[in-house]
Amino acid sequence: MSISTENTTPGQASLPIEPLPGTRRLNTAKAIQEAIGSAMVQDDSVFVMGEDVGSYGGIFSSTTGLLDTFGPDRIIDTPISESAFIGLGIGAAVEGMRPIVELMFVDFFGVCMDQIYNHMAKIHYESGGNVRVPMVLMTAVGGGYSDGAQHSQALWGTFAHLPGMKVVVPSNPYDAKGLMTAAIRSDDPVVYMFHKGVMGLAWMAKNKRSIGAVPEEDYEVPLGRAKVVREGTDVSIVTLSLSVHHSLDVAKQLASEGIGVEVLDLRSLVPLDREAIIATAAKTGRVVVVDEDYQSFGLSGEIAATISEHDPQLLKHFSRVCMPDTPIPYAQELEYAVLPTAARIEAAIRKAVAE
Amino acid sequence: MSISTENTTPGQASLPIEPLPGTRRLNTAKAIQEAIGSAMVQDDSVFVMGEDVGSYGGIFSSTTGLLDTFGPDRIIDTPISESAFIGLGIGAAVEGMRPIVELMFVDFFGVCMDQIYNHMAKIHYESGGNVRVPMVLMTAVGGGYSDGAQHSQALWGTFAHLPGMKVVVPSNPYDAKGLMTAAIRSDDPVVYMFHKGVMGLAWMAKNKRSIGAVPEEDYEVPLGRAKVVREGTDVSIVTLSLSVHHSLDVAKQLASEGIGVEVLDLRSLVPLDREAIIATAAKTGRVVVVDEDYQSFGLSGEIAATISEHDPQLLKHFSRVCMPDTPIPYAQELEYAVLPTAARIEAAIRKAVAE
Amino acid sequence: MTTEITEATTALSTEQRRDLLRQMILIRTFEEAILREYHADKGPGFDIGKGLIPGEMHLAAGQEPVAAGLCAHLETGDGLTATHRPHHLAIAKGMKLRSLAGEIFGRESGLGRGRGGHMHLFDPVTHFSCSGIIAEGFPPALGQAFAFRRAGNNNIAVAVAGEGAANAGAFHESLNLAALWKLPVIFIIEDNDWGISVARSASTSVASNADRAAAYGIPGVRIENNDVEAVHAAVGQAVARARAGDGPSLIEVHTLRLWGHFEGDAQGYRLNLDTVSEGDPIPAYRGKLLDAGVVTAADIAAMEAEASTQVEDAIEHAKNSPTPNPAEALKYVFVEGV
Amino acid sequence: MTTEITEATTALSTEQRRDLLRQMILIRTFEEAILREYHADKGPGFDIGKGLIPGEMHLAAGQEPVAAGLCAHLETGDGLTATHRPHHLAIAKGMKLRSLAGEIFGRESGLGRGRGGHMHLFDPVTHFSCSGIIAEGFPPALGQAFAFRRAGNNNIAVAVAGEGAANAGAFHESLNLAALWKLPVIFIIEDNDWGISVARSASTSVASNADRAAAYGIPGVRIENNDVEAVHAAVGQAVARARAGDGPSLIEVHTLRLWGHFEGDAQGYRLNLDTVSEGDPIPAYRGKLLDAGVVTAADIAAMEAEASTQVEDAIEHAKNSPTPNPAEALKYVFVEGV
Ligand SMILES: Cc1ncc(C[n+]2csc(CCOP(=O)(O)OP(=O)(O)O)c2C)c(N)n1
Ligand SMILES: Cc1ncc(C[n+]2csc(CCOP(=O)(O)OP(=O)(O)O)c2C)c(N)n1
Ligand SMILES: [Mg+2]
Ligand SMILES: [Mg+2]
Repeated sequence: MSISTENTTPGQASLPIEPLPGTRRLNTAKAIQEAIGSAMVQDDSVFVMGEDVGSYGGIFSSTTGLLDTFGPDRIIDTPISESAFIGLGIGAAVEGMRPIVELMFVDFFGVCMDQIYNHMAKIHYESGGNVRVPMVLMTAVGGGYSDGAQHSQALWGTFAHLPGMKVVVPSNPYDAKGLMTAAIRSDDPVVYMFHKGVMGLAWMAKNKRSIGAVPEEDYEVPLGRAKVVREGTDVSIVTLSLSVHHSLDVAKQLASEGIGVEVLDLRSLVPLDREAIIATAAKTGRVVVVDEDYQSFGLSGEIAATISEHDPQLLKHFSRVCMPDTPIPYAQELEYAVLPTAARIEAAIRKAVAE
Repeated sequence: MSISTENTTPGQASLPIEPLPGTRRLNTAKAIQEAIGSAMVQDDSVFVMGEDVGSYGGIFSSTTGLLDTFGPDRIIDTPISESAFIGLGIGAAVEGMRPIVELMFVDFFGVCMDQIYNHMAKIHYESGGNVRVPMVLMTAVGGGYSDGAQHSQALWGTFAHLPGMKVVVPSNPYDAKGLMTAAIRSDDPVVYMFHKGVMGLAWMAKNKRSIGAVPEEDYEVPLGRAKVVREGTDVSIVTLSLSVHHSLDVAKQLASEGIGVEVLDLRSLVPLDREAIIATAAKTGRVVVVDEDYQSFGLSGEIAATISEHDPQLLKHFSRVCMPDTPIPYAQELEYAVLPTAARIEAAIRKAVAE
Repeated sequence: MTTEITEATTALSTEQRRDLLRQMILIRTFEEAILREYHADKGPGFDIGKGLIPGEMHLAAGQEPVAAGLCAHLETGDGLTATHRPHHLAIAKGMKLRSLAGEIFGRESGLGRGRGGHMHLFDPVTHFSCSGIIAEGFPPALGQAFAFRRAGNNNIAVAVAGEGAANAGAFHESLNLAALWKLPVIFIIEDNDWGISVARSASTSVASNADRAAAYGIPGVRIENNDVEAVHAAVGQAVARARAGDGPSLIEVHTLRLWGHFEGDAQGYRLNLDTVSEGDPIPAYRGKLLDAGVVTAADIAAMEAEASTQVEDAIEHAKNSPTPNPAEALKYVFVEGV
Repeated sequence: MTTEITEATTALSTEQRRDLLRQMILIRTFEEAILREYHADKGPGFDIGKGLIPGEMHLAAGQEPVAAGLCAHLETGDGLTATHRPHHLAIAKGMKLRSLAGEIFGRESGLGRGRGGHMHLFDPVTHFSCSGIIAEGFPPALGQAFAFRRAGNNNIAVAVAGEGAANAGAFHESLNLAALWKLPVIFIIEDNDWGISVARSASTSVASNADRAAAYGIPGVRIENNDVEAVHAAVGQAVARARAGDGPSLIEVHTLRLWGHFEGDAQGYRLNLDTVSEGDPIPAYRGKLLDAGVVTAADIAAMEAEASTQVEDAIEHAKNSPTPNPAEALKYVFVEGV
């Protein structure tokens, strides 16, 4: 079995080169703030709206400091009226602005989903291409800190299933900035989902990669390009968001045993980088999907279908380490039994290579 | 290649025996009405609530005649306040009633999804099993009559992805009655999705199987059991709802060419009858999923994952005939280009057996 | 609060009154033509998916006073969001009849190239849009108003919906937010007594939605009589208020759904079906203007002829336009390809 | 309409007043104990996911008058739905402290066997429930009221939420439906001036949510002073109305969020942070009853001691209860196994 080092090789040759070690390091929250701030300086039509995005700076620090720089006309606190203010964003986008609207937790989508999927996502198509909705809907996802069934969900599969919106999910500061810049500049509606656990918040357990090198200048990470964040030849983990880090931890650990684990960070669900998925599947022949979203009828299935459509005989192993189909429990013992933890990932990989 | 006749062999031995030909025939709408009416006679705690379920009888005739029998205290028209009246159903169910609440079109879920997936579906779990929500949420799905992007969706993948609710999708009158009876009697919340095109409505193109034999007495079709509605050994179609009929039509036609098509009607998404899926996949080695819901991140992927997990080498062919990831177009020429029509199914099968 | 907007105070000019009538006649002519075309090929029996115009069809006959009285105050740059029943408002706002008819017929020449259909009209020229989801056209109107104010132009946005929509959550959220931020927006409720088969009294806890304005500290007024001049007067005050930066207003018009909820609706739930047409606002206004000597019978005949010419041209144009290419069904999902 | 409910008219008995104080003290004692336990093991620094009580924690210190004044009128069979900030209401409604504490500590002995947590309390005994989604506890309360009326018992349902919730769509839909169907339900808004960091004035277009009652044709009243007796009086009238079949009422109480929105909230947005505790309603009411000779200092000490005993027993019991078995994480998804 071959072993590779934790690397930064882009999945696609055309990806921007990451900064060299030694450059400035930011946490993911700051990287997002920086992308938004820079876009706002360059483009008057960009504004931010949502609950507690102003003086509070965003419950998960996505907008910290922006109020001071841009004032309350452009960094706007809202009432708890998600349908109204997300719809307001849509109308403003239709009239040429570039709103960034925060839905505080993705778990709240049920009170405003109509604006999102029947309007934000469909107007461009229904208008026969005549009307654009260049809007970013930014939202926090994920669990692991006992926030219970209504505040811990990933739900990216739900958004990705409904057509007309792009869906991006950064796992680290570099991608977070580049994807946000690309999202703001995109003429399509983009749902930007950041995991609380990758933000590098002072008040939440941090993984070591929630702080990383981030160039000061603007750059885009293109929407729809996955990235091989670690190469390996024995088994592929296809994953995204916080789970990338658990996967890398496991990969590193198993390397010492001679198990070569390739880790693909999807970064976008829509567009989905199917070529990158097929490439890693073809390379290792064994795929483990690690997904904090609910297991059934979601991302993990789409990975299987993508590979099966391409070549139903390609794989020797396919398995999933996902949130099982259960409301997310509160008690830590229970929540960590259902989260895609390093332990579950490791067990799956051992099984994959044993088969 | 072996050919079989269009049959009624149950997928599972324990399924109720279907009535013999010659017995009473109803359309699907009447079968649903009958199941509801019978439950209401037997159980005082059952009531129906929704927009236009009273004197109008349900926009798609799911409740025709019930107002006359049960009066306005039990067949209740509501304002256009889906969050309020679905939530009302939840509260009533928590207090021991058995509400049947109609969401007129599934496409409207975005205005009330929070009640559905954060409350109806989660209360039992969050309560540690102490509180039950025995409620049926009944809703119309599907397109094919130029109702545009906001009134033509299937969306069962969206509901099935979110844990805590059962999701059933009948394709014919017999199943419609039996599944409704089982849904009403279930102590779990059940989302009951009927395709407008299988109701047998006077004002909409009918497929010939929208009228069929239905026993007068009560019976249950168990939630979570798929059914082989046609046997074949060359290729399996895994499908549900209206697409079952297009699939059967194609299967019948191709039989004359010696192509044996097995058709599996899933009937439930949650629980999903994974054994039946694996059984048909193992039998033919070729699977075509036909799904009117959006292709990506939905049912078709879950079928692939189910098979791949079981045995990644089982299949020689896997493909999908789904609604592509687009808002559903209005113009008939466009809508029929994206619907899973018989022509698309046929082409997929020919390709499957050619490989 | 609810009396702050008072009924017609300023007299309308002869030309304005003739314009109101002309607008109403044009709308009715269009709706009648669509009615004719829609039913022309639905048989035998009635199959909703059949014919040159398949799908649901919600026509606004009887509600012309709202559209005409409202849009007389609007500029091309003003925004307007409507509902599943949008034609009267689209026409009064100035949408090209050919674009509208083309979309209804699902043609490539349609406003949305046949992708949208009659409930999903998005016109960047007239800043018109609509939604088939009840009350969900309200929030985007706030966004238009927000963008207009930010741009520093004097435009306003108007959101129109039926009385059924006034019980939906988005109504409440939108009115609060608009009032809070003093957005230049006007909310108009078309009370036609019915939400499909559900009577107003079975859906709404108060007799007048204008009373709901108090919940947001904004002016509210109800026009009881489906009279275009009363609508014109009330909207005039609300428009002035909005353009002056004084914030939103709520106006309810008690109007009339002359036909079924959608075509094919037998209206079994409607008791006084035989006498509905007695309330038709067009003969009433025509008579009023005739009596007042504002128009002659010949003027009216000319208006009708002109309307007919325009409408039939649009319908002909639509019918002669190419249907969309099925191979392009996935075009326009995204601006940037996936 | 908004004056239909008037302030305290009937005098409270000595025992009633003592009960109100006792209830408030019990609640505060509980919240202080949770505060202590919550922060006991979050360090070094503050890590929300750490400790015996991980997760968000919204405490209701300062809002005891609402819970005590309201629940004094409620029977065990009455329904009550609350929010993310539910402890005061759960306790006043009669939830067993051991069940509540057990759930907060995520133990198998908890109300929801540790599955729910502090925002998701469902008690079939006291007909109490809550939701972490703003305003979404309102609709289920209608269903409780509906079921009670159908059952022919005299029970009512109460829905409580913060002033932030009064701008959410579900508030509006619920009030309209309850008013329309004259359901035996009471809506209570706890106006603590803040929705996290957003001041009431930045969220709400009217000064009093009681004014919104007019939009539904129901009585509305605002209690300005966080006084438990005023709450008691207003709720008493609303309860009588609901039990008599006269339909819903809306009551807003101007109360006080003594601590942060959730624990860990530095409240940098709150200017008068130093003086917040001056508004504490418990010393105020204690003083009032002392002055009036209703209680002695010894009575109060006894109440505090009793509260402490109960609360510490509950906390001890929780801590000594087994944690849930990870192997049973998927139990209770469905009643009937999948
Ligand atoms: C959220 C939502 N719920 C239900 C419907 C179905 N529906 C379409 S029109 C209608 C009645 C609307 O009544 P009203 O608002 O009074 O408008 P009108 O049809 O009278 O013009 C209903 C219930 C919908 N489109 N959207
Ligand atoms: C629909 C929804 N939006 C946003 C939130 C996030 N959130 C939780 S509490 C809160 C503030 C609530 O304010 P208020 O209703 O006044 O209650 P309070 O916290 O003051 O008791 C917000 C915005 C949520 N839980 N649900
Ligand atoms: Mg109406
Ligand atoms: Mg508050």
